[in-house]
Formats: sequence, structure tokens, C-alpha cells
Amino acid sequence: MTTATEEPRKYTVADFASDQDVRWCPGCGDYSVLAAVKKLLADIGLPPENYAFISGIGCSSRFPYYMNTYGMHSIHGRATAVATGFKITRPDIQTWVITGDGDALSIGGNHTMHLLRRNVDVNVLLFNNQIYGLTKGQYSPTSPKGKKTKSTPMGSLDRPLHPLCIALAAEATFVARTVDMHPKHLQATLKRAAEHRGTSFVEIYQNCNIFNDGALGHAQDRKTRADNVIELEHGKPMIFGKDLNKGIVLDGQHLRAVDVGEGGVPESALLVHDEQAPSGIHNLMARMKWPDLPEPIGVLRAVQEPTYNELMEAQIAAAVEQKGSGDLQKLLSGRSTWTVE
Amino acid sequence: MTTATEEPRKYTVADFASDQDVRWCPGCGDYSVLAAVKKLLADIGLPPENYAFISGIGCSSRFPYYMNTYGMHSIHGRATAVATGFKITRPDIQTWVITGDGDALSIGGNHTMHLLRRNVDVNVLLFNNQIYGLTKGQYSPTSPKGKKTKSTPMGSLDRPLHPLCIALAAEATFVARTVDMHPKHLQATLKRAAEHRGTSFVEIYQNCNIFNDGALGHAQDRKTRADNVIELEHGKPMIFGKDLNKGIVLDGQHLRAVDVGEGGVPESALLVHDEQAPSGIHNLMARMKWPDLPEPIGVLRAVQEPTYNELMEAQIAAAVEQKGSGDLQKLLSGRSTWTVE
Amino acid sequence: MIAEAKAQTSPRTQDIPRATIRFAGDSGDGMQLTGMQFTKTSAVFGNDVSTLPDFPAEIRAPAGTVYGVSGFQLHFSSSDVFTPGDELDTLVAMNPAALKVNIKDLKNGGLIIANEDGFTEQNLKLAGYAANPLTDGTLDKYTVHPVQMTKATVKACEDVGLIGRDAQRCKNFYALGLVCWLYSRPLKPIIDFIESKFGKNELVRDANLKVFHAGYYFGETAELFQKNYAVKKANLPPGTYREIHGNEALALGLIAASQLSGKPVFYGSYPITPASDILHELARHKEFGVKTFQAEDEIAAVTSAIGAAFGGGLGVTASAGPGIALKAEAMGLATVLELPLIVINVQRGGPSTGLPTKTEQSDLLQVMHGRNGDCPVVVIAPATPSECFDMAIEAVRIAFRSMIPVVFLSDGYIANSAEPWLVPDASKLEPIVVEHATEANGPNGEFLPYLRDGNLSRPWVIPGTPGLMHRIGGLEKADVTGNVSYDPDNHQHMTNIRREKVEKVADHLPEQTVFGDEDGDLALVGWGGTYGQLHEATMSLREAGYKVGHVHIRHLSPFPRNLEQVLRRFRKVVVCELNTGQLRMLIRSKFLIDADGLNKVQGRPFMVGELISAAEKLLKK
Amino acid sequence: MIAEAKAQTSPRTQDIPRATIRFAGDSGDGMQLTGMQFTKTSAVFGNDVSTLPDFPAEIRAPAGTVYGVSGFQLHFSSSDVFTPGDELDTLVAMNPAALKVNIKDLKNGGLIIANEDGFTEQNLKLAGYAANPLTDGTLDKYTVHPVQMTKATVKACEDVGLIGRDAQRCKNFYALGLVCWLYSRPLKPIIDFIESKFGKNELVRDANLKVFHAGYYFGETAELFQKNYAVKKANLPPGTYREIHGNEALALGLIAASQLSGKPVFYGSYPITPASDILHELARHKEFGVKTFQAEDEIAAVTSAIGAAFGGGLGVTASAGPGIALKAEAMGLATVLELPLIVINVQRGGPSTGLPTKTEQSDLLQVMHGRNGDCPVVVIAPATPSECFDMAIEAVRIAFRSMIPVVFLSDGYIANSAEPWLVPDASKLEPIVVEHATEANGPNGEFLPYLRDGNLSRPWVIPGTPGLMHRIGGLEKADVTGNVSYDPDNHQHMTNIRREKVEKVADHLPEQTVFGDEDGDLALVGWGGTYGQLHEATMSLREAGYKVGHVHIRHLSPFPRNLEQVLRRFRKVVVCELNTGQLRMLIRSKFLIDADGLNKVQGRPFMVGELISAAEKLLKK
Ligand SMILES: Cc1ncc(C[n+]2csc(CCOP(=O)(O)OP(=O)(O)O)c2C)c(N)n1
Ligand SMILES: Cc1ncc(C[n+]2csc(CCOP(=O)(O)OP(=O)(O)O)c2C)c(N)n1
Ligand code: SF4
Ligand code: SF4
Ligand SMILES: [Mg+2]
Ligand SMILES: [Mg+2]
Repeated sequence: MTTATEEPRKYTVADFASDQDVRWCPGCGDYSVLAAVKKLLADIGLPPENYAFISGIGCSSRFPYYMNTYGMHSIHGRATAVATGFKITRPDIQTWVITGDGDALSIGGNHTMHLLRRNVDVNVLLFNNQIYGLTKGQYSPTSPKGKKTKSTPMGSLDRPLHPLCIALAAEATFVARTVDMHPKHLQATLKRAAEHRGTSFVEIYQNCNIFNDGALGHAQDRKTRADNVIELEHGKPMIFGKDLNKGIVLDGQHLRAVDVGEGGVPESALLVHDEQAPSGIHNLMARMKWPDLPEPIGVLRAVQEPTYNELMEAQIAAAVEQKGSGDLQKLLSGRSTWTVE
Repeated sequence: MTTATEEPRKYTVADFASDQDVRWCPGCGDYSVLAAVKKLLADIGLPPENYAFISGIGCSSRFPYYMNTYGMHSIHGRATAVATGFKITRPDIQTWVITGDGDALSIGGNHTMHLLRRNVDVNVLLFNNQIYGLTKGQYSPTSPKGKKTKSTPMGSLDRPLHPLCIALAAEATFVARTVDMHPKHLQATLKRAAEHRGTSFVEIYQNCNIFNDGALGHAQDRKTRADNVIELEHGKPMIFGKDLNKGIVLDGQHLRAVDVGEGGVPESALLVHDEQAPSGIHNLMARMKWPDLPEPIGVLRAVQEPTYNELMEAQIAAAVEQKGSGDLQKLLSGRSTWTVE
Repeated sequence: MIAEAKAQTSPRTQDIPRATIRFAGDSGDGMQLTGMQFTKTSAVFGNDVSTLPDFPAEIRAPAGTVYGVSGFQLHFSSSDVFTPGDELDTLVAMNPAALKVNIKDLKNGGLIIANEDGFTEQNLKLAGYAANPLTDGTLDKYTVHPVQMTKATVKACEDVGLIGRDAQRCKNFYALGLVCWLYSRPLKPIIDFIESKFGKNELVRDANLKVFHAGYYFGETAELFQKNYAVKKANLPPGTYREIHGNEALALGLIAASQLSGKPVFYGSYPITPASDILHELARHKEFGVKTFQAEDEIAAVTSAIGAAFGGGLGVTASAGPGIALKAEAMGLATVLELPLIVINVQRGGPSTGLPTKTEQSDLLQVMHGRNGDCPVVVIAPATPSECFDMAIEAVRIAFRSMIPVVFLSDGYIANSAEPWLVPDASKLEPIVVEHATEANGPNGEFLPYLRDGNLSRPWVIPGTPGLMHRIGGLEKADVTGNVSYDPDNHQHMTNIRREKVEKVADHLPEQTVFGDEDGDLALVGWGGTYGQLHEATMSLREAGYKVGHVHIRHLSPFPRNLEQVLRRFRKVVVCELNTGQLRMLIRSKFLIDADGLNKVQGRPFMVGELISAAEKLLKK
Repeated sequence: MIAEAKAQTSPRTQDIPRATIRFAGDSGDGMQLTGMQFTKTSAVFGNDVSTLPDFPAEIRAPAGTVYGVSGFQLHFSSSDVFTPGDELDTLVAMNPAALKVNIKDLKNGGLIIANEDGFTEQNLKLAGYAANPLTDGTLDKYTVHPVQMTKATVKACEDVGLIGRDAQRCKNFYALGLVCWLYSRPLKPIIDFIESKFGKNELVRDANLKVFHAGYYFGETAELFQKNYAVKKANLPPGTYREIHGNEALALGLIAASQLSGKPVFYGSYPITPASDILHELARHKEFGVKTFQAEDEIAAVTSAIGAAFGGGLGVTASAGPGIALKAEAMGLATVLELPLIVINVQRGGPSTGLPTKTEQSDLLQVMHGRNGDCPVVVIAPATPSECFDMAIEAVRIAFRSMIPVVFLSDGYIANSAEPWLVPDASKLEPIVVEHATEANGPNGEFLPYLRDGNLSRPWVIPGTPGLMHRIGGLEKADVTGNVSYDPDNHQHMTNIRREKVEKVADHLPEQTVFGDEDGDLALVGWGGTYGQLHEATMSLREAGYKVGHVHIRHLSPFPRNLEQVLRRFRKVVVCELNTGQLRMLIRSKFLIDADGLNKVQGRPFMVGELISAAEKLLKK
């Protein structure tokens, strides 16, 4: 539906900002993601009408209101399902799903899983603040076990879900993680997600400074994060640390952190990141947990497979090919009729 | 609640059969599972009142009606959630969840995932016939892509979910697979599941001879299955084949089938199955797909972790320890009162 | 040559105006196919017909059990037919269980044609008979014809070379042949069917043909039957007819609406009895651009349809009661979003899982009120299988015109019954005009997504349209701008608007009509699939001299504007429903009319007879 | 020493019977705490009080915006109090946005106490003021007192060594001190509070104490105020009191019911406004054996509670409207299973996500009808915050006695309002007798899980009991045996039984009472949280000479047996509800009484004044 009547123009961040006041708490990590998305769309250079943002319910799910694109703030947990119907109907619109850890993995866990297995061509941004923000601070499915919150004054009992592991189990074709307070990385990761054909799943570590301040600080703090996360690059050895002197090796069935260079292992011994590897190895990576190991950020997995919406179009084309495009009268008459005179 | 007033008696299969006629289609794989479960319970030797069977909706979910135990045929997809509340309330009752591939992974996918991450102490039997039986033959989330059914006359478009992968992603503490038509293996696997403390997740390949006959024939056919599946044994090398002359090796990041012995690799080079290995390797195994590789059956993973219901009891005990057992009058008075004279 | 498409009569033949028969046997006996073929040949011959299949809940219960019995009833007539009939003239019973389950519906003196070979020791035991009812005298008030169908079938098959279980499986065609003779049916349509269906497998084709004829000849030859019957052609409007089931008609209606509006169907659904067949039917017609999406559950089904509607498509979802319950929250969302959405509820016996394969009308209040907040939607209900076609188109027309969710209330009875249908001329169907907003509509060149037209409807934009980007959501929104608003007065205003919008739909609805007397002693009020029974009951009551009108309400929210007026013309009003009184409640509260209720909750349609006697009681009060 | 728990009066003090004040400021300004402390000291002093908090939907909106304003209103009086008051006598506004949002509720001549320091250029702009309303004359019809609260606060803090943002944050205590002087409140309860709350942080404690006193002294010393006020003690029944919110009372009621019945609470819930606080409260009391389960969604919440009930526990689940919609299917299951279940709906503005933080009564029909099939349940609704305690116990009593789901309809207003509560004597609460089946009850020594008692209730078995193993499920079941049954007559029978069972609950309900005139011109009918306003309106109307009765219905399904009788004693009946007429519909259809409706859907309670004028209009008709 991109109409090409006017001559191509450049878009700015302002073109993607709606007229609504942004109403997150001052200091919330959501702001930086909003800024990054607007910047990305301006960079892509397509007009605002080419996009739709669909969200569930939660603080992060207010996102669409702030974008000057098509948008829907739907109901809790169902953004992925709404987006599925939307994308199947409008394969020409670049579709983004905005969701939270509660929205996507608690009430909406099943839709998320099925979206991923179907490989519908939408981009999912999961704002993981490890808490229910909007309902004022209960633990979420990504909160660590033992978390004390309003609803768990003696600590939560359930083991957390790992978003990347769930995505990999559903054989998601694009799985990534990034961090609200790491704008460059955030920007680059979102760009990759936008470019991917098929479901792009991006977990964003996001700070809820009101109810869970600093829960993800190890990955957010500019000063220390280089030692706590590892930035993945396809085809590159897995190196991390402020001085790039640490790395990851595959030791039998395990991943291990080692020193690199003098006194450590040579760089050539490190595991080389392969976005297209069978997801067994990605699963090991997804389970790397600080402080035992640095947590991977960037694109874990990116493979190309046909999208659900493409396949749907192809079936329709095939049906038309086989039967001719639908003849209503023939349909109404059915396979056998008789005549009354 | 086992009352020990009478002297211990032996239980027979008949003690576990209810008075209701079994109403599955003649030839359905469900019969053999029913027989195996009744036999198992008779072997265990606890009385029928010690058990509860809770199911969703589907052909397989009629199961509880046929057991002379406590039972509930609940609603579609929710057996896992019903069982969670039940077990938390009645930690003394051995609780079994009976579910189908649609029930557990389509409408009930989210509850299944959350049950597993919580590690509630119940035993889940997922009857996987790769079809919706009760609604007369639509494709299910485990049907292979391209499956032609009533609802997909041109073939299904979505990639299947792999039950074992989902279970592993949720860090299930007990993950196994078995086959309806392999009674010995079925029996042994159910026994392990019953013995495990925490959620036991057992995928059962089950033939729906009406709507999906033979879909899992490679694992069911007594004549050929030795070449198509590999029976896992903890601490044993991974060997398979009618003549036990084939095996599995870990080749870098991949699993590969090899010939063993003369002309092949020595047995010592084979991967040794470790139920307690970190689940990265189990993930690779869960993804072994016939005809490329033999499909693993038996116990993939079995580790011991505290159960949700134990932790819940422990918190209550701790609260009583700290505050004394609840004093209603004190509670009603609250933290601050005043007096009107 | 007997294979002509005309009735086969003889001097032994007696003309009768109508007949009701039922084929009953094991699920595996092919009774549905048998019944449908008999229906087909009757319709082709020119009778009016109405059918009622009755499936067991089990997929394939063990052979011979009472809960595995499958039945197919049809009523064919030389005049108009509105129901599948109360009582049976003839019952075909393939085994003892089939007899046991169905005998209570056979009228005194009715005919039983039993497959004697099915009445084995074991089958008698399975059905719970101590002795063989065919011989122990318990069926004395009926006319019993035991026939050795299995043996005769096996014999006939031998001739063409088919043996064993495959041969036995043909016995339903033996029964069909015999009943065709009994009612002087033309054989050609059935022969054609056998030839096309089994054409690829000559052995089976020939065997079935042979067996079918054997059954027919048996009737003609054996001394068993004193006479046979003929039911003359009905006086149907001329034209081309086909048979149609409710679910099929509904699917075709959706496709027609799509073609008439130029909006492709997006059908999001999760299988459930008795709605699944709509999915199956739509999935077969991808050449019309139909997109069917088998969702992971009902919530994904409805929300994906909402996504499709936001995308500018024709979003449809369907389920039965339990699934509709799950869709409630999302239906509220669609109401607030003011998007067009079709929600189909093929009702079945409830509450909870209830009686999945049985019919009921007990979800009316659920679809009226089953959402949080004051959340009115449009509700319509077809009266017959073929009306599902017209009303599907109407549903889409309303949804598009008013940007509103429309609930389409079908039921298991309508969904699975078939009737002859005068095939519509596609070129004469009225187009559905959809005008998408393409330009800003605000005073300052801005786009106002909640600016309303005369129907209180808001603009529908196809995403991708430049300049009209907007955001919608489930929080209360300011009228006109659509922005989130917590303003108290706006909330009151929007609550009122949503209600008025539904009421305004009545501007476009036909007035309520009455069959029979326009005023008088009693109005028989009904809705949905009870139409035929109420119609026949009304005819009978009027023939008996009562002043009775049948008021069948197809539009339940909003009601037709003249409904109150219509009802007030009767001394008594009785609302007849297959529930405990749901429409009755709406009518009483809305009009303060002291409406009585005639209710039945047994998983099956009314009997005309029970309606008549209940009405007579009321009339005599 | 001023720190005594008695009122501080002076010769300038004027006695008034009652006052309504509201504290308003940014979400971060601590207005809820301020209001609660003022309430507390008033209650301790002996006034009757009623409160109304008003939260913004945003967690922390940017400072200074109108949508970030948080308010807390309270009404304190020397006589009984039933509402938080219509109009404000005094408004405390910490910034321009707070003034903007709240000024419309201030009565003519009312007092504005404004934090002058908050009225900066930027804040004025954020609130949308072109000029400073404190100085431009627009507030002339009020009495305006601008006070430099921030400056004074910072000053006071300096003395104890607290500076910067931390110091500024104390300014709510300055406002509180000032208003305490204005209404001659005892200071001790607040001083105690500050000492216990900030005891661990001496600096903050001392600063707050200092600031609080500074505010108080400012009132006493400054020439600003001509006089202050005193509100005498109310004549409350003697005893020990505490303050209680509706959600808290509900949680305590559940724990009490658990103690009274010996059945541990299983509370399955998914967080949602305004129900979450029940979860938070229950989670704090594990020493009572309470098991709280934060489920993955509302469906898991309700089904886990059903599992708990099957296990012999007290299964409870709660949500607000959108979550209740999701529980519908499972509530049907519980109805068919005939298990005790408590479903709490803390209503909020709808439809869809609606107005999450605002009150409404628009889920009545949803809980009555929002399930597939004919699926009646028990519905009760408390009228006041403290009644949540008693009615929680009643809900459990009914559920256990009749083996039935009970819906408890609360609302955002009741949930968040607080009132003084005469603490019950735990030892005097009536035990809830639960008799579990322990032995076979059938004629042949078998166990019959659907054998009924006089309440039509079936036996409840604790799994683990030998010999009583049985299976239940959502398919229709044969009465007595509980086996699956597709029998038509049984389905009719069970449908009737489920309805009668609900109706039989009325045997145990109190008769409907009337406040005011037992018969007369007008019945003001209400339910739920509108109690206080209807009560006050009735008092006023009777004072004005009308014959009016207030009929507040706490039992909505079934109705009290005498309800029709009670209503018929009035010439006119008007049903007053915060919805578009839901109870009205039930009453009209059930009794054919031409009840009028007085409806408001604005996310907030009635005003007493609007009720009175609407009633007068009706009375004059
Ligand atoms: C059906 C339903 N259930 C519950 C809620 C209440 N609710 C709103 S958002 C939310 C969770 C928010 O957490 P998350 O998805 O992590 O988003 P965040 O606020 O942290 O960005 C909940 C429980 C709701 N709106 N609807
Ligand atoms: C809420 C709801 N949706 C849909 C259905 C219809 N339904 C019943 S069972 C089933 C799927 C059965 O498949 P599966 O779980 O694989 O069980 P199987 O019959 O194959 O054993 C469906 C869709 C239902 N009963 N309830
Ligand atoms: S509550 Fe937390 S997540 Fe929500 S807006 Fe505030 S800081 Fe952000
Ligand atoms: S339909 Fe399939 S799964 Fe169901 S009972 Fe029959 S054979 Fe078994
Ligand atoms: Mg969150
Ligand atoms: Mg299945």
C-alpha cells in the first residue's frame, strides 16, 4: 500500500512521533526503546503508513500510542495473536509486536510459542523488566526464584522461564537479546530484526526503576557490563571483557569462560558464533547466566525459512491456479443439483 | 490419607478398573496405556484412593472415567492447571494428568509450560497421536508441516512443536518418551515417572487408527522400530538397531548415527546417556528425527529439584515458625486500633 | 431397466402424503450416508424434505453398544415440509442397539425393518436385551420385518467377487435398496452416486450396485410386504435446487459476502463440535481468497480475526458455547475498537462441556451479556439451514455498515440438518458497499478515527493509507479523536453511543412479520432452529380453529422496531425455546409483557405434537 | 506539648457537624499517605469517617501533568457517615494540575489550600493554565490560601540536617500539619505513625516531625486564617475500632471463613486492578495455612481453585471484569461439577480494558449470564467495605452448604475505600460446619457422588478417603450416580436441579429489609457500593417529607424470597446503579414491575445530591 505518487522524501524521528504525551515513569527503560525504534524507522526510509505496532497490556504495551503509525493496544497477552491475523491479511505492512514479560510469557505464553512456530513475519519486542509494572510490582515469569514482591512477601517459588530458550524450543527463526541502556547495540539489533523475514524475537532487558530498579543492572551498567555480557557476532569468536581478554569455549557438552591470549587459550580455540547452527548450541548459549557466565546479547539465531503468511498466499495462488479464481455461481450450485419445473 | 486400619493387601489390575465401559475406538492406542497404568498401580501396591487422575478434553482425556480412583475430566487444555491447585491442596495424593497433543500443546500450551517450570509434583502423560481425535481429525500442533486434514485440505502451514523440546526449555525435571505399542518400555517408563518427585513429563506416541493411522508407525511397528528408535539408558552408550550394531556419537555440535564394532566406531566412542546432563545435550537428542536419526525413547532427563508444593508447605511452616500459627483475633485487630467508650 | 430417475410404482403401491423414516445402526454401518442418499433421491424426485442426523458423542464406539448408535431421520412430503418429523413411520434398525435406542420414536403400527443377522446373541446382550425382541412379542404393536441383510449382501457380493468384511460393509446399500422399493423412490440418483463415488474401485462399485439392486428386488419379490408406498411430488417453486446443510450454507454465505464486498474472508477458528464443519468447508475454497487460520485456541481465533478486521479484511470467528465463553474478553475489545467482526456460535447442549453433539438454544444470554462492562453487540439468528446463507450476508452487511461485532447464533440442529435449497442467482445478490476512509476528515486536516456518520459508525481505514495513521485500543477512548480518555462525561457518552449504535441497526432491519393470524389468542414466539416445529404447530392449531400467530424473531439485538406492537396484538404470548427461558426474559424486561415460557432442555428439537398440546392448554386457560 | 490524642481547639475554633476535604497532588507527592493519616487521626479522635482514594491509571506520570494527579478524599463527621461526601469543603492542591482536576468538586465558598511553590511557570503550562489561577481572579468564588509549603518544608528540614530532594519530599507532612490545625485534629496518632514508620532513619523521622509541626504552627500563627474548625466526636457504638478497606476486609473474611470451617484457603489469582490487593493481603498471612498461587493467567487461576475444591480445600479466585470474562468457561465447569468455589469480581469501568482504576457496577449481567448453557450460580454483593468481611464468610458458608460456585461482586469503590470497623470478637463468629462424606451412601454399598440432600447438595469427599473414589467432569452427568449421561430426560432434570439448587439457597437468606419507609411513594433500589449515597439520599428525602424507602439488595441470585412483596409496597420503584440498568432488567423481567432506572456510568460513585434531585423529579411525576 505504499503509494508512490509523491516523490520519495526523507523521514525524521519526528515523523514517527504521535501527538500523545509519553506517560511512562520518568527514568523508565521504555523511553530508550521508543527512541531507538523511531530512529530505526526514520533510517529505513519507508513512510509511517507502512507500519503497524500491536501490543498487549502492560506499561510497555502503551508503546503504540506514541508512534505515528497504525497501531493497536489490544488486550493482555494477545498481541501476538492479533498480529497474526493482521499480518495474514496485510502482508505488505511491516508489523511490530510490543509486549512485556508478563504479557508475552505469562498470560500470552502460548500465543507467543505458536507465533514463533508458525514463523509469521512480524517483529516481536519483549520488554523484559522481570516484573509486572502496570499492576504495581508482582513477580513475573522471568523473575528469579525467591523474588520478594507484593504477591510473594516470602519469595517466589517458581523457577523463571528463559525467553530465549522458549523461542529456540519453538524453533524461532530469529532470536536476539539486547539492552535498553546500550543504545548502539539496541539500535543494531532492532535493525537486524526489522530486516529478518519471519518472526523476529528480541528480548530487551529493560529497567523498571519503580518496582525493580537495577534487577538487570549487570547488563545495563555501562561501567561493568563488558564483563557481564558477551556481544555476539556471526562468524566471530566469542570474546568478551572490558579488555577483550576473555572468551567462551565449548568443552565437551559445556560452555566455559576462559582467559584469552597470554596465560590463557589462543583465540582460535574459542567457540565461533554461528547464527545458523542447529539450535542445540544456541540453547547452551541461551542458558549462560551471569554471574557464572557472561550473558549473550545480540543475534543468537537467524535462519531463513518460509513465513506462514507467504505460504498462505502461495496456497491461495495454487488454488486459483488449479481451479481458476472463485466462481460464486458454481460454488452456490455445488456438486449436484436438480431441477423443479 | 492412606488409612492403615486394615492389614496391607495386594492390589490387582481389577481394583483399578472403574465400572464404566471403555469407549475408545476399537484398536485405539489409548487402550494399551490404560492397561499399563492399571498394571503399574497394582504393582506399586498403594490403594486406589491414593490416586487422582485429572484430564482435559479429547479422546485420551476420557481416561479418568476408566480408573477406579479419584478423577476429573475437566475442560479443554486446563488439566495441568486443575492438577496444580489439586496437588497444592492435597500433596499426599499421587496425581496424574492425562492430556493429548491438542489439549496440552494447543489450547493448553501455556499451562503445560508453567506446570513444568514450577515443578509441581504431578505425572503428565501426553498422548501424542499428532491429530485432534475427538473433533474428528484436524491437524494438531505436533502434526508434520504439510499435513492434509479436514481443516487443511492443501496441507498445514505451521511447523510442529516438539513436546520434548518445550519441556526441556521449561527446564522440566523429568522428560521421557515412550510408545503405546511397546508395552514393556511403556510400563518401565511409567514406573520411572511415578517414582520421580517433581513434574514427570511423558510423551506417549499413540496411534489414532481412525484419523491418523500409522503416523507414528516407524516407532510402533515391532518389526522395524529397533532401527527407528533408540532406547535410552542412563549411563549406557547410545546403541540401537535390531542387531545393536548402530550408535550415536557427538560430533562437534552435532549428533550423528554410526556403525558400531567392526568397520565402524568402537562402543567406547559412543555418546553415553546422562539423564542429569545440562539440558543442552538433551535438546540435541530431543531433536533427533526419524528417518534422519533414530528417535530417542525412554528417560531423557531426570534431575531432582524441590517441588513447588514442597516449597509452598515449607513457606507455611516457616511462617508459623516465625509468627506462631495464625491468631484470628490478632489478625482482625490489625496493626492499630482505637477505642470508643 | 429400473435405473431411471422416476418413482417406481406398481399396483401394490399406496399413495401417502408424507413419511418419516429413520435409518439406525452402528457408527460404522454407514447410516449417515444411507440417509443422505435417500434424502437426495427424494429431493431429486421432487419431494420437499427435512433431515435430522443424530451422531453418537464417541468417535467409534465398540460395535453393538447403545452409545455407538448413529441415526439419520428424514421427512419427505408431497407438500411443504418444515421439520424432520416427530414420529417415525418406518425405522430401519441394523442391530439390537439401534432398535433399543430408537424404538420409542416409532409410532404405533409403524414399520420396523430389522437386519435379522445383526440380532446375534452377543449384540442382544450388548444392547441389554434379555430375549430377541424380533421374536419375543414385545414389538407386537408395530409391524416387524426381519430381513437377513448381511447374508443377502454377502451373497450378492460373492457374484462380483467381493468377500469377507469388505462385502459385509455393503449391507447399508441393501437396506437402502429395500427402503427405496418401499417408498417407490427413483434409483438413478443413487446409482449415479455409487458410480461416481466408487468409480475408481470397480470391485466395490459393482458390489454396491449389485447389493443395492438386490435390496430393491427383495422388496419387490418377497412376500414379506403387502404393499409399498408412494409420496407424490411437492409443489415447489420451479428452479434449480441443491441440498444444503446449515454449516455449509453459512460458509457459502461468508464467501458470497466476501465476493459482494470485495473483502477477503479471514476465518480464525479452533475446532469444536458442532462448528468445525464451517472451517472444513471454508478451507476447501481458497480459490476465493479465503484465508482459514486454525488457531491454537479460541482466544487466538477471535483476536486474530480482530487483527484481520483492523487490517481491513472480513474477520470471522466461530465456535460453540464453551469456546464463545473464551472469546468474551476479546469481543469486548472489538466493541470498544468499533471494528466489524462476525462471531458465530453454533450452540450445543450446556453448561460446560455438556452434550457436545446435541442441540440447544441456551447461549442467547451469554452472547447478549457475557462480557465485562456494558457491552452491547448485534445478535441475529437464522431459522433454517438455508437461511444461514442469507443471514451470513446480512451479518457482514451490518458489521461493515456499523463497524460493530455481530453475533450469529446458529445451533447444532440447523448446522447439521439439510434441506433443499433453490440455488440463488449470484448476479442478483445485492452488493455490500464498503467505503474506506482515504482522506483526513478533521477540521484541521487531521484524521479523526472516531468521527461518526448517521449510523454512529466510524471510518474504517486500510492500514497503508497515507496520512490516516491512528491508534486504537481497549482503554476508554475520547469520542471523535479516539485518544485514551479517563474523562467521566466522555465515558458516559461513549457508553451511550455504543448502545445507541446497536439500536440504530434496527433502522435497517425488516419489520417483524407474523405467520398465521396477525392478532388473536396466542402468539407462539420463537427464534433460531425451532422455526419448523413452531410453523407446523401453528398450522395445526389454526386448522383446529384457534387464532394463533407464529412470531419468529431473527433479530435479537436490536429487536425489530415493531416487535412490541406485534406482540401486544395477542391475548397471550408464549416464548418457545430450547433453554430455560432466555428470550422470554429479554421480552418480559423490555416490554413488561407477561410472556409465558414453553421450554425444553433435552438436547433435541421440539416435537410438533408437544408444542400443540402445550399451546392448547394455554389457550384453554 | 501538643502531642496528645485529643483535639486542639482554641477560641478561634468554630464547631461544625461534618467536613469533606480532599488532598490532591502528583502521584509522587504522597497524597494517599497524607489522606490516610488524616483519616486515622480523625477516626481515633472519634469521628465517623468515609474515604475515597482516586489513583491515576499511570504508575508515575511525569510530574505536574493532569493525568498524574492523585487524590484522597475523606468525610468526617460528628454523626454517622455513609459516603465520602459529594462536595468538598476544603481542597488541598499541591500543584496547578491538582487544582485543575479537582476544583469542580469544591463547593462555592470552599477553602483552597494551595502549595504556592508548586505553581511554577512550567507546572502552570503542564496543567494547561494560561495564567496563575491563584492570582488571576478565576477562583474568586472560593477562599484561596496560597502557602509556600515547599520553601517552609525545606527550611524546617535544614534545621535537622535534611536537604535537597529528600527535604522537599516531606512537604506532604507540612500540608497535613496545616490541615490538622485547620480541623483541630489530635496530633499524637500522626506523630506515632511518623515515629514507627521512619524510626529506623532518624534523620527522615526528625525532619518529618519537624515539618509536620511547622505546618501545624503555621496555621495557628499565621494571620492567614480567620478561624479554624472542630468536628465533635460521633456517637459510635463503644468498642475497639480499626480502619479497614474493602479488599482487606475481604481477605480477612476469607481467612476467618477458613478458620471457622477448618478448610485452608487456596487462592488462585492473576494480578489485576483493583483486585490485586486481595492477593497481596492474603500472601502476608501464610501462618494461617493460606496458600496463594499467582497463576499464569485467569483461566489457570480459576481452574487451580477448582482443583483445590476437588481436593477438599476452600478454593477461591478473584479478578476484575476482563479476567472474570476469561473465567467464564471454568465457572461453568464448577457448576456442573457441583463443587464449592468462590469467585470474586472487583468491578471496574468497562467494557474491555475500559477504565481500570475507576469504579463501576457493570458486571452484574456478566456474572449472572456470562457462561454457555443454562448455568445459574449464586451472586452476592456487599454494600460497604467492612461488609466484605461478613459476606466473605457468608459466601463460603453458602458454597460449602450447597456445593455451588458463589460469585462475590465487589467494586473498585468498596475495594479502595476505608471505614472504621468495630473489630469483631473472633470467638463469637459462627462456625461453618462442613461434613465430608466418609462412607458409601448407595443402597448396594456403592458411593453415589450426586445423591442429594435437602439443599439439593451432593456429598463432598476428600480424595484419599477409602471406598469413595469417583470421577466427575464437564459432560452432562446422570443424577445420583454422576456417570456421563446423554439421556434427554436426565439433561432436563439436571438443568432443573441446577436452577432449583440456586433457588433453594434463598431458604437460608435473610429477608429483604428496607431502610426508611416500609411502604410509600418511592423505593430507591440499589446494590453494592452505592449503599452510602442511597442511604444518605433516603435520609434527606424523608427529612424533606417524602415517603421513601431504601431497598439495598445484597443477594442478587437468588433474590430474597420477600423481595417482590417489598417492592410492590411502593408506588414507584427506581433502580439506582452505576451501569446502564442491569439489576433493573432482572427485576423487571422477574416481577414485571415497571421499575425506572437511575444510572450513571462515569467511573465514579453517585453524588447524594444527584440522587436526591432525580428522586424528587420522579416523586413529582
Ligand atoms: C485479562 C487481564 N488480566 C490481567 C490484567 C492486569 N495486567 C495488566 S498488565 C499486567 C502485567 C504487566 O506485566 P508485563 O507484561 O511484564 O508489562 P510491564 O508492565 O512490566 O511492562 C497485568 C497482570 C489485564 N489488564 N487483563
Ligand atoms: C474450549 C474448547 N474448545 C474446543 C473444544 C473441542 N475439542 C475437544 S477435544 C479437542 C482436541 C483433541 O485433540 P487432542 O488433545 O490431541 O486429543 P485426542 O482426541 O487426539 O486424544 C478439541 C479441539 C472443546 N471441547 N473445548
Ligand atoms: S512502572 Fe516500571 S515499567 Fe512501568 S512505566 Fe514505571 S518504570 Fe516503566
Ligand atoms: S478417534 Fe483416534 S484417538 Fe480417538 S478413540 Fe478413536 S482411534 Fe483413539
Ligand atoms: Mg514486565
Ligand atoms: Mg491428539
